[in-house]
Amino acid sequence: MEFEDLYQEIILDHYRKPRNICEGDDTGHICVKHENPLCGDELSLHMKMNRNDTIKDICYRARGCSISISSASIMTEAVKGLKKNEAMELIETVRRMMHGEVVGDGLGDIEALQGVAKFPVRVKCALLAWMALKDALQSPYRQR
Amino acid sequence: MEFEDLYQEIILDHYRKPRNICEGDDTGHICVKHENPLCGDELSLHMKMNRNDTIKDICYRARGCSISISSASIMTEAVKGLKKNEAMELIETVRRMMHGEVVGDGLGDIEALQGVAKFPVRVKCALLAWMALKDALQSPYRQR
Amino acid sequence: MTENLVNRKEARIKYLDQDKISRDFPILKRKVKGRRLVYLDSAATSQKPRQVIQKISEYYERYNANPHRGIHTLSGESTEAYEGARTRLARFLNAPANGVVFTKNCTEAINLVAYSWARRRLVDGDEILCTVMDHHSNIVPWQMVAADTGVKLRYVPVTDEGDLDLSKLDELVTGKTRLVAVTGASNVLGTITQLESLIESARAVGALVLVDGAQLVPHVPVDFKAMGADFLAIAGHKMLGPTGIGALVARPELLEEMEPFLGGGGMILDLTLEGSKWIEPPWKFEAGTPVVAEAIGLRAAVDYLDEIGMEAIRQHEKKLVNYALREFAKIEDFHLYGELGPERHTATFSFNIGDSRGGIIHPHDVGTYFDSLGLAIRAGHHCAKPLMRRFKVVSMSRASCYLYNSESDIDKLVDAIHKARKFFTGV
Amino acid sequence: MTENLVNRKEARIKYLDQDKISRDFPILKRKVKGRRLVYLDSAATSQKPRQVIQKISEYYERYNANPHRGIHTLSGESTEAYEGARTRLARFLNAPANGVVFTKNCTEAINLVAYSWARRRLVDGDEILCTVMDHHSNIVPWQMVAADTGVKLRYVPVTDEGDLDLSKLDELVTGKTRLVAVTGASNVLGTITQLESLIESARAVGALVLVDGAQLVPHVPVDFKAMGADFLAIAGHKMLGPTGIGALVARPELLEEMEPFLGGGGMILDLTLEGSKWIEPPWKFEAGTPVVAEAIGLRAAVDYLDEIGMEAIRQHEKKLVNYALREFAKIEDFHLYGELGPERHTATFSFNIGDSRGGIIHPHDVGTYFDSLGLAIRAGHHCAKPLMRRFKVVSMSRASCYLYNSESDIDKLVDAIHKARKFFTGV
Ligand SMILES: Cc1ncc(COP(=O)(O)O)c(C=O)c1O
Ligand SMILES: Cc1ncc(COP(=O)(O)O)c(C=O)c1O
Repeated sequence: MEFEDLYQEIILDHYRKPRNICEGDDTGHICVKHENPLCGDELSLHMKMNRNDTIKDICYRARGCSISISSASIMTEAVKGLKKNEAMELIETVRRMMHGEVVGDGLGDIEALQGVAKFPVRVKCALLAWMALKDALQSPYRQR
Repeated sequence: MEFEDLYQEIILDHYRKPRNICEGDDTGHICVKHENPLCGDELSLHMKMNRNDTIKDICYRARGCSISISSASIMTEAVKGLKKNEAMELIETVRRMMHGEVVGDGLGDIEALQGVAKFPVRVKCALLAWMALKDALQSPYRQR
Repeated sequence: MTENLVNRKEARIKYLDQDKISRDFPILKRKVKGRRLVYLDSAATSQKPRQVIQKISEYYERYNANPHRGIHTLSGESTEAYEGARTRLARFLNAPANGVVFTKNCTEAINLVAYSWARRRLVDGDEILCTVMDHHSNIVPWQMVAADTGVKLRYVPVTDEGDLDLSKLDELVTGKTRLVAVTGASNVLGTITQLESLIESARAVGALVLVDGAQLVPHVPVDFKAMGADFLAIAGHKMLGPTGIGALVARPELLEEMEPFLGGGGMILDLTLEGSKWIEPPWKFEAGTPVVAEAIGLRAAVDYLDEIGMEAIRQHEKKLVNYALREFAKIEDFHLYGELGPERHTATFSFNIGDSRGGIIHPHDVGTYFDSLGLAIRAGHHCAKPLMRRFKVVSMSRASCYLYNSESDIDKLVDAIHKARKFFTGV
Repeated sequence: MTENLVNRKEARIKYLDQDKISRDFPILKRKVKGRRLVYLDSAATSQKPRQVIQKISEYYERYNANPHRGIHTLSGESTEAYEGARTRLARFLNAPANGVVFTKNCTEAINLVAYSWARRRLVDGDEILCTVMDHHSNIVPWQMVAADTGVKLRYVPVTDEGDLDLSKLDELVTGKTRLVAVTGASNVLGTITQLESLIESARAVGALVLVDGAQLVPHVPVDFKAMGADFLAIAGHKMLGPTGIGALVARPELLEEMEPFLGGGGMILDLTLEGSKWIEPPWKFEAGTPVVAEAIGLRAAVDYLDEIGMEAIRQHEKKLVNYALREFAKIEDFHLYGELGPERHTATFSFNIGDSRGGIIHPHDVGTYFDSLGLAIRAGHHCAKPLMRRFKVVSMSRASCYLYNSESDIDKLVDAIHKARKFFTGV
């Protein structure tokens, strides 16, 4: 468990200056809320899809630790503009990365999440935003 | 805990040749049964009192270990002819002896029970007959 | 005879390195009453190899911490070790790790099922089938359930040879039977029970099966999945592990459906003043600070057993049974209870010594006398009063062996039997 | 000021020999992330002195045996040691030895009362009074009783200062109240509760009182008889004892009247196929093989605590509280929960560090960061969700001290707080 692997500069940067925080109220067509009662992390994700199944807009509100917040920030940046199936693939890659099954190369800021895999107690934090995204993508309202 | 203190020759002698085993059926006016379900010791005591409150006759039937049987044998020999209050005093002396509170000197065969005090698990065995006697002496039918 | 030949052959290959094993158990160097201890009370609790004792000290000296959700290094290490012990035990028994609940002893494991399953599911008219051979710990919990719910208990009888009498099993296992609670091996007779038939009968009527594995798992290779039981209760301290540890092994689906038993910290997903949500099993059943050092010690015990091999241990015990039965047969006025032979016998022997007047020498006398010779045996009802009544005795003497006992210990036992009779009866 | 002067004076006389104490705890030599461990998680579980670790090894190496009614030497010794531990603990708490039941942790002790007393005695309409400050282990068992019996739970609220709010006690403790279940000290705030008032109120309406002593007994001299509670639950592993041990201390008359909890071997006077008779308490409540090594370890812990003296330990902790409160007060944007001052405070501190944007740095981040500096603290809800809600947070960071912590550990803590803020917020 290496501390520096967890709190990489990129992570801290996203945590200190989180991207894509929702502004205003009705911020998206699809809205999903996830929480982890054990650690108190809470995240609501708002998303708009284009007709051609690509993610048009995505933002979130969160309460949580640096890992869950930066992961949400990184995630929203990474998936904007992706097609649904591309996003689903990415979610799976990140999930496997968190469980130490693959190494995330060439994934930009996402790579910085790699270190979390060595901190089993923090994996859930890192995955919170991604699991919310998965839910959102599978939501029946997706095509609206 | 010294083995030889427990199994003194006198004890073994009473165990091998127990005295005052009841014969026949209706063997006394007072009849008390005591058992110790933990180790399976079982003893029934039959006793006749004289009008002047002395123990006229006493016998027992028992199933148990060498300690409980020899203690019953020793007890019946010791108390025959004693007055009620003398017997009660003796019971108390033996009880205190078993708990290491007094040393039983000049008590004849009873002294041989002294060693039991060092074996806390066996104290109940040694006291079985004496507690039965106490019950018998306190029984309301005593004067018959 | 062929069997014997085969055994002899295997001996050369499989039998245990007794010298090494006795060196591993520090207590076996102990002198009792001036003599080298001969420990024949493993059915009560086993001795512990230094490998186990050291792991426990190491835990306290290096990484003791409360495992629950701690994020500091020590807590991470202790969580890993504690959960690693669970996984290891599961592998040892071929059981799913999320079906392993740690308890403080085997009795608690059985009570967990009595409280969380039986009390919640069974009603007046339902039946639980126990056996006359079972330990109080696998009878009393069901009697308590019966008293509270009106469930009826029935008992499989025991034959003169010390076997479960399954001749009337059809009448005992019926549509009313909801649970069969049976020991895998008797702590008194050493009998290894007919689990296969019992589990098959229970399955046929849709009853669940709880196997009390306290005396089985230490001595016989056990495969939980292959066995087909729903619950298996074990006693860690009887299989070289420390005191304060047992486990309930269960099909995870069953645990999932069950209400929790002990309520408290560590089993809560969310709690408000109005009520609580539980986390998933097995943790749902482990309220409070877990038995961490104990689980770590048990893991070391399992490692030790596995290194020697449960098959080899079983083989060794069969050899002891063979030898002991042969030697016991030579003793006059000697009553051995349970005579099923090595294939159905763990190396646990209960007996009474005749006093040559038609009675017996009281087991407490036998026990104390044996102790004076350095032999540790148990005497009494062995928490199996129904079985005592079955054999019309109040108590028995019991000598129970484990991997660290050898044929020479049996020789000492036999010698002590002769001496005891002479001492107490004078002949 | 006068108070401070007095404290200073006492320092010279009573304060602990910190060097000797730290030498006694092998784990404190441990390096974490390259730095000497600073253990600030004793409220979760305490560390163990070598005196305790050695007694446990010695038990396994010299006289391990099942204590129940054994008549061989080892069993006699283990019985004596196990029962000796009971007597010793009773003396430590000024409680009757036959009122001490050993359990595997504090949670089991509380559940014992919930199952054997509350479930059997309370009915719909009765009330149990808990507090918002209590640990889940002293809430969930009563919630489970409530769900099964219809008993109603009520809760003593908590003030902003972290005290139990007794202003409306008259309305909370009424003729319907049958049990007051309250912690002696908060595992989060460090608050030492107003037991005297609570017990008095309960007495006035004939309700029983259970004190959760998990966080009280390790830190404050406790006299069970003088306290006047009916039940006191304790956690051996939080007072220098091993894992796997707790105890219920109770008035023996109450134990006498209660039904057993776990059924099994060791608590049976007689058993037939139809039912059972129990032996007397406390053994009636200790079914199965007891937690022997654990009780022996706890005894060594109690010896250790007594040698130092609980008064001296309390004094030491007051000094730490004084010092810590003074240092914490200097930190900006820092939220300490519970501010009752040293007389009502154990050396347990829960806090949150502001992130200078109006939020807080998540305790899990704080915990992980502190760990990188060698400081072991706990982060989360501390099994006290109602209390978290009361303070409108989801989690807190907690640093909890014990006799082996010194003012320099507080300095390191304060330093780490500053560093953490800088690290996470960049300012
Ligand atoms: C106040 C309080 N009560 C009860 C408990 C539960 O104790 P245990 O973990 O020994 O069951 C704890 C500790 O976790 C506690 O702090
Ligand atoms: C067959 C059997 N079942 C259950 C038990 C109870 O196990 P424990 O003492 O671990 O609760 C024992 C041992 O005493 C046993 O021999």
